[in-house]
Amino acid sequence: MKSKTFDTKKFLMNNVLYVIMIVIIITIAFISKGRFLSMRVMRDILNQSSVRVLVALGCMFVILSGQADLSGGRMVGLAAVVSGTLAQQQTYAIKFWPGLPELPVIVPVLVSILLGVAVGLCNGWIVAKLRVPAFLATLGVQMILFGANSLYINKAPNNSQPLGGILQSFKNLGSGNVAGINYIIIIAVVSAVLVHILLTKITMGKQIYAVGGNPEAAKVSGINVFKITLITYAIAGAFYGLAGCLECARTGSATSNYGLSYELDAIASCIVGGCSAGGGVGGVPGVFLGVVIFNVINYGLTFIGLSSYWQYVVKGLIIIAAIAIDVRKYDRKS
Amino acid sequence: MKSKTFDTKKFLMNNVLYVIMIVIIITIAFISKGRFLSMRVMRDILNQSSVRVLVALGCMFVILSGQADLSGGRMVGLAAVVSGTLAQQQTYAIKFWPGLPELPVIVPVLVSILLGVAVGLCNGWIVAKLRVPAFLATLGVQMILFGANSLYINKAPNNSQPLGGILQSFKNLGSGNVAGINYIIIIAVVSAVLVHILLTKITMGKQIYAVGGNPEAAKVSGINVFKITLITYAIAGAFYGLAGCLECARTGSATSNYGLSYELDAIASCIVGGCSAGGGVGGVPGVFLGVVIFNVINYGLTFIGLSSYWQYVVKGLIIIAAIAIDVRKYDRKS
Amino acid sequence: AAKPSVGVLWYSFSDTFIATARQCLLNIAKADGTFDLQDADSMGDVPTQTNNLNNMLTQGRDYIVINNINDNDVDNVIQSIVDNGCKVVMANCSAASDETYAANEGKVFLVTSQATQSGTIMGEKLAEYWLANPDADRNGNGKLDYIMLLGFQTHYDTIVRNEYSIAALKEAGIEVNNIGGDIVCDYQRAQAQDKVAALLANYSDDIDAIIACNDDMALGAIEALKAGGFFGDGTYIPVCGVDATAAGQEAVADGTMLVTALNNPIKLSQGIYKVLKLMEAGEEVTTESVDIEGVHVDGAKVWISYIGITKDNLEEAAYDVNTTDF
Amino acid sequence: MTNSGVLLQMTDISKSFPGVKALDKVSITVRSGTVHALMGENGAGKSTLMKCAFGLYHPDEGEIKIDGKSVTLENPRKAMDCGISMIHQELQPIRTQNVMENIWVGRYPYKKTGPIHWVDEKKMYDDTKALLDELHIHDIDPYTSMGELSVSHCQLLEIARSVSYGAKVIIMDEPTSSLTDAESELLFAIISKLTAAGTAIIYISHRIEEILRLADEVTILRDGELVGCWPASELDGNLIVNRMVGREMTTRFPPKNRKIGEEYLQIENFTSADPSSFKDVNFHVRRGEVLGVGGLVGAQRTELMETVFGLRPLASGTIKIGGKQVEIKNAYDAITNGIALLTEERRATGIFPLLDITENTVVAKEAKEPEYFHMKNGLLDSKKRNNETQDYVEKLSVKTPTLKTPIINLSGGNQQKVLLARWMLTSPDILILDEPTRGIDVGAKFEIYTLIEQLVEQGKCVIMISSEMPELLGMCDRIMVMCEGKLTGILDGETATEEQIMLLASSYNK
Ligand SMILES: Nc1ncnc2c1ncn2[C@@H]1O[C@H](COP(=O)(O)OP(=O)(O)OP(=O)(O)O)[C@@H](O)[C@H]1O
Ligand SMILES: Nc1ncnc2c1ncn2[C@@H]1O[C@H](COP(=O)(O)OP(=O)(O)OP(=O)(O)O)[C@@H](O)[C@H]1O
Ligand SMILES: [Mg+2]
Ligand SMILES: [Mg+2]
Repeated sequence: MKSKTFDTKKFLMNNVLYVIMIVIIITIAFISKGRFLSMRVMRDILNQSSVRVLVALGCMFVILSGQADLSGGRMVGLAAVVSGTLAQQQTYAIKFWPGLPELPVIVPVLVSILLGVAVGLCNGWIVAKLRVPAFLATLGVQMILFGANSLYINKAPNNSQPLGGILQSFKNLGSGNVAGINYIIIIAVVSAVLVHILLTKITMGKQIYAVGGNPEAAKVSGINVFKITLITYAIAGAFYGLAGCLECARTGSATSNYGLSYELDAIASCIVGGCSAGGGVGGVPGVFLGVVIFNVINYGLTFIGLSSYWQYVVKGLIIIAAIAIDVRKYDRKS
Repeated sequence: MKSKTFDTKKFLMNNVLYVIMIVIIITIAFISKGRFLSMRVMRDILNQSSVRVLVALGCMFVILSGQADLSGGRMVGLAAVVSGTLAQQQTYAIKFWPGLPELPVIVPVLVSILLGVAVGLCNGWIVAKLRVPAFLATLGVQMILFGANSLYINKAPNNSQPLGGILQSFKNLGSGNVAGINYIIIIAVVSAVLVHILLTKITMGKQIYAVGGNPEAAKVSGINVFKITLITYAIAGAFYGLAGCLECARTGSATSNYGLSYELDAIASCIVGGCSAGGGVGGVPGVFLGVVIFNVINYGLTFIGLSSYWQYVVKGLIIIAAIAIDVRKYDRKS
Repeated sequence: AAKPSVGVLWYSFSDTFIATARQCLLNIAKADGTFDLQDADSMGDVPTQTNNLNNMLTQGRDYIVINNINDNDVDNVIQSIVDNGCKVVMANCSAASDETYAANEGKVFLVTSQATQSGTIMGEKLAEYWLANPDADRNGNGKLDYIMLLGFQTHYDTIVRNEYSIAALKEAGIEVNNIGGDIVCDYQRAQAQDKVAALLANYSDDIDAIIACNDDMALGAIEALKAGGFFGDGTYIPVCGVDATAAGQEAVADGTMLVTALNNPIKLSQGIYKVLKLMEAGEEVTTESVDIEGVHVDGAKVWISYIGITKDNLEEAAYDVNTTDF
Repeated sequence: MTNSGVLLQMTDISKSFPGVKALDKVSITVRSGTVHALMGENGAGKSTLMKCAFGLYHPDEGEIKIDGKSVTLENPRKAMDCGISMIHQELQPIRTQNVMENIWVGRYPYKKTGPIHWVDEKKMYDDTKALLDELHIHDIDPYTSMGELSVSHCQLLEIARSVSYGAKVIIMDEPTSSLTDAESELLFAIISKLTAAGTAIIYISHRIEEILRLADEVTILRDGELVGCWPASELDGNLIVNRMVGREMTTRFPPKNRKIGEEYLQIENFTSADPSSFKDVNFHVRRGEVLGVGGLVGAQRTELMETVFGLRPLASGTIKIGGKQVEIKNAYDAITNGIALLTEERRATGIFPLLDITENTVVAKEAKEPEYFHMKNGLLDSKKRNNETQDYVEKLSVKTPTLKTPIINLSGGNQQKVLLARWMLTSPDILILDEPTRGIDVGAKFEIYTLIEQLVEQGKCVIMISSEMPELLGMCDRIMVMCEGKLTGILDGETATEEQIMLLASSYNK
């Protein structure tokens, strides 16, 4: 019986945010005289959410384990640039690696992910082994990544130009679709489902929650907190890498500025989606919803032609209001 | 005897960061063949640290009370623009408020501070009353501030132009000096001393630590946690406002982009300076040192002509290394 | 019937030049009333531009004005817009390939200044100054020792201003020497001020010139120079900027800025609007039909000239943002 | 004594913290099938020694042997692998997870497909159910979120968890300090079952009756040094106490000299805003009186007192102090009306972990009377703050290296004393104590009782929630007993018996 009460509560909680999202959608639909309610808009929004979902999923691991990660955005940028340089046409005038043959699409994808994992392991190691507070550690790594990316893209003959001449096969990854559903939407949804399974059905997932919920208790229960920290950062890195690679594929270009402040959006989406900044609380459905809400707002406000300056104001107000309403439901329950 | 051991530890702790800073300075001095060790460099660094010290002091209040504040940078930007529009010459071609007489310097300063306090109270109210997690609340406010600032500076006849025609009297505030010491350095140092007194010698300061240390226990002990939260955000806002106004005076201009990501630098300085991200730990000397270290690095690396891209990498590495060494000193003792 | 609708994608509202052009275009469109015009901010970010473009296309706009920053995927970007049934004005950006214009005749136009000119103007004026003032070589090493203040690393304008200013100096037979490497100041005044202060403390006697990729950074450099004791007693270091903002013009007037390259935002807006009108009316776009001073049309490309603003031609820098003429 | 059946042997263990030598060449030998009591005053080093045995601390010197083999315990995992489990004195559960996840944390039952370990929720549920049934803990659902449980339930589950490892040696660091008598009995039954099966228990407690009842051997520490190890049969309560404190201690309670005055605090028709909590409670306390509050877990004693103190919302009811009705909406109102509340959950609502002893002591006084510690210029008078803190540190014999030590570095009992000092400093008229002697050693208990005695002699009121019957009977003038949110009776302290209290405490149970 108790377990039932709990689920209702959880269900209600998710509901509040859904209700808010529906209200936003209806409002925008109303202003746009209904044009907002189309399949195409929905697809656009999911499309634009895809990369952000991946970044947020990665970020969520770190948040669940009770840490912070500011390196996400710059990692996306680095992965975008690196994968871009590995996916250029032979014929492109200022090909980054002139000698390189045309590689199969999987190569830049894998390289991005592995790069992300490597950077994630560094993050985890600095936090867990060197015991640098996560905020500073990942801020430092953020700077290093940006610097490295800037130096990399500055290499002759490219000289800091945005990358061009991206292979069509690689771009297809970002813009192609099967049965009308874009690959990147599929990738994001499949990732979300896998992460959901990992977190709820696999022992490691539970350990992540335990470490985030109370690291001391986790430690005395024999959980290897160091290992879990490494793993969460590594998984996060993998997602950032994948996201960066897809961002390049989607836009057909990359610059060192890609991914700028994606990490803040990701953290915000996680918290909107019910993650506790202190760790141990949260899950995939909430985070997914959080990302989509942000993208609905972004897309919707542009859709109705609200000027960018006003968008900031309205977006800020919506976020605050939504969460202020969202936290209210705890009241009724206790 | 026992109390002595403890103080040594504390002393040592501060020392580690000082030692690191001195090592950095010596390295830079060595590379620059000694030219780095001049009064002029010291003055420059303090000068450039001044505004950042103010932002970090404000931010510290919020961190000590166990919350977070991402609105700092954009508040600096808003205050810079608002104070700039109140301090333009009568004769300036596109004067923002054409009808406005030339105001005494104190007016833009006070308006900035009051504006900061008002925004801070909003922050505090959203966090403490609406119970929106501080990260989201202040992120929302950050967006609103930026939007508001963009709308404001876009007003005709200015139309988003960087503000110009700033009164010399106002600019003097930023670049003038007395006995060779710039006003802004004096303002920063006096502020730091006042804050130090407030935190260590005033009941309210102690209560801020208590709230940050354990808000539940603070509540039970009769502390008005709501009030303390409001006050910390308000003080933070006041400092951001002052900082923004001085940033305008110092540079003789302002755009809506002023203050961009100052809040991250401020948080980083606080944590480098020994504040715990969880609240309740930290103090003025550490934070001051933290800001100066950041500025020594920034200034020093430019001084020796290191390219910006490499600067990011080196800065990231220095921060991580410094803190990794800094946390070590706890080991020897326990 | 509903008005034809125009979606405008600007690279960044935080950019002074763009903000001005944007406001002017809004003013003109409002006063004229032919189009239903709305704009969006790419925030200097290709993914954001991509998102906003999709958004506009989904809304079913008739015209897209795009201040494109996805430089190396231009042809695809433009083609995808045309394929969605829109006509395109590329605004203030690098050109697409000739094939793209040829394949979409009458549907795709480019209205832009030649960004490279801004670099060239700075370089030429600096060269002029250098050759006219033998003591401009402050350390007497026979080289022009310069500091280059960059905006955003991969921003097209930054890249070409950096490249072409130096190219113009070399063209004039001047040997150059860079001090401080790539100094990225994100187009911001405070950053430029702090970084130049640091460089001055070390290289005070070596620096011969400062080239900044916009006026804000140039003005920051000037503040730092003033604090470092320059300008007051006749010590002078030439500082070059771009944009001719109001504050920039003041600095040119009081002699602290050598030159600022003006890309007139009003002419850009007027040019864009004129092309839109001509397309809507089904008329041909020619130098004559566009009819804006200093603007010439070359096929699908409408070129606006940069002008170098110095003390001598300050009056040419004046423009009225609130104009509704086109 | 022979070496037969020795499971755990710690020899010459030393361990220092900044400013403290917590252990100085301490040895202990634990045999299979026995209960080995570890005793000592607060701060004697009991928890530290056990943390060394569990791999949480690494001794500076000394040797640990398990089953005769010398081992290095790098971390708790290693200790567990060596067959040691532990109930931690100050550990908080993972509040964000449910009961069964808390019990099986770090070793969730799983099914394997290749390298993937699928959590076996069903097995986890069944195992939890079986474990709780075996231990006769019937009223906890494995799916309940840990955050919703009371302290005592958490403690029961902590016991269940430690048992579930099937360890050879189970360390129990004050397992009963937050249990009521009935629950303690549960634990004792579990212990005899375990010892019968050959498990060794190391048992730390400040409750002498428990020790005498359970222990086979007793090791006593004082100030980080070993006093000695004796078979329990050779000891009695007084001997233990004397060896612990190093001096004679004959009585457990100070002499009473009470002059009970008029009714001072009157609580009328108190009903909680939370429908599942207390309803329609009426009671009063007179000047110079100690009112005890007894009951089982879930009796809502804590909730009632926290409501009186303004921490929880009230649906209806009035408070009168000295005949005048007062409104108490928050702790500040309560404090300024002369009420003080020592809360039950020391970690959650008591200490400021990283702040020092002085700050922890003066905080409530400063909230009540901000000017109290001011110098003439309005700044804080550090000297006065330190002096007054020092007074209490001495009065309550708080064991701390300095006043600047963060309170988290103090032993549990000493933290409690600091909290008591915090409230004494506010010079309250009504002092509400929720399990005040929890985790406090006999010597210190006596000191606390003496303080209570002094307070009531000055005509103050004291309300004491306690789950220790002897304490209720020994200290209180009247004992009010609650059961499931209702006041079921008020007994006279002189004549009441444990049976009477138990009867009232369970009178609403089916
Ligand atoms: N992490 C720590 N840092 C510093 N000092 C510590 C730490 N842990 C314990 N101490 C000190 O070591 C001494 C022994 O503490 P310990 O917790 O072992 O006492 P205890 O016998 O368990 O007391 P109690 O009965 O109050 O639980 C105390 O003086 C305490 O202040
Ligand atoms: N059966 C229960 N289920 C859930 N929560 C409970 C239960 N019993 C108590 N609690 C919670 O535990 C805390 C203390 O509650 P309560 O006042 O009922 O206990 P108590 O009788 O004072 O017990 P103790 O003797 O441990 O102080 C409260 O926060 C209450 O909500
Ligand atoms: Mg030279
Ligand atoms: Mg202990």
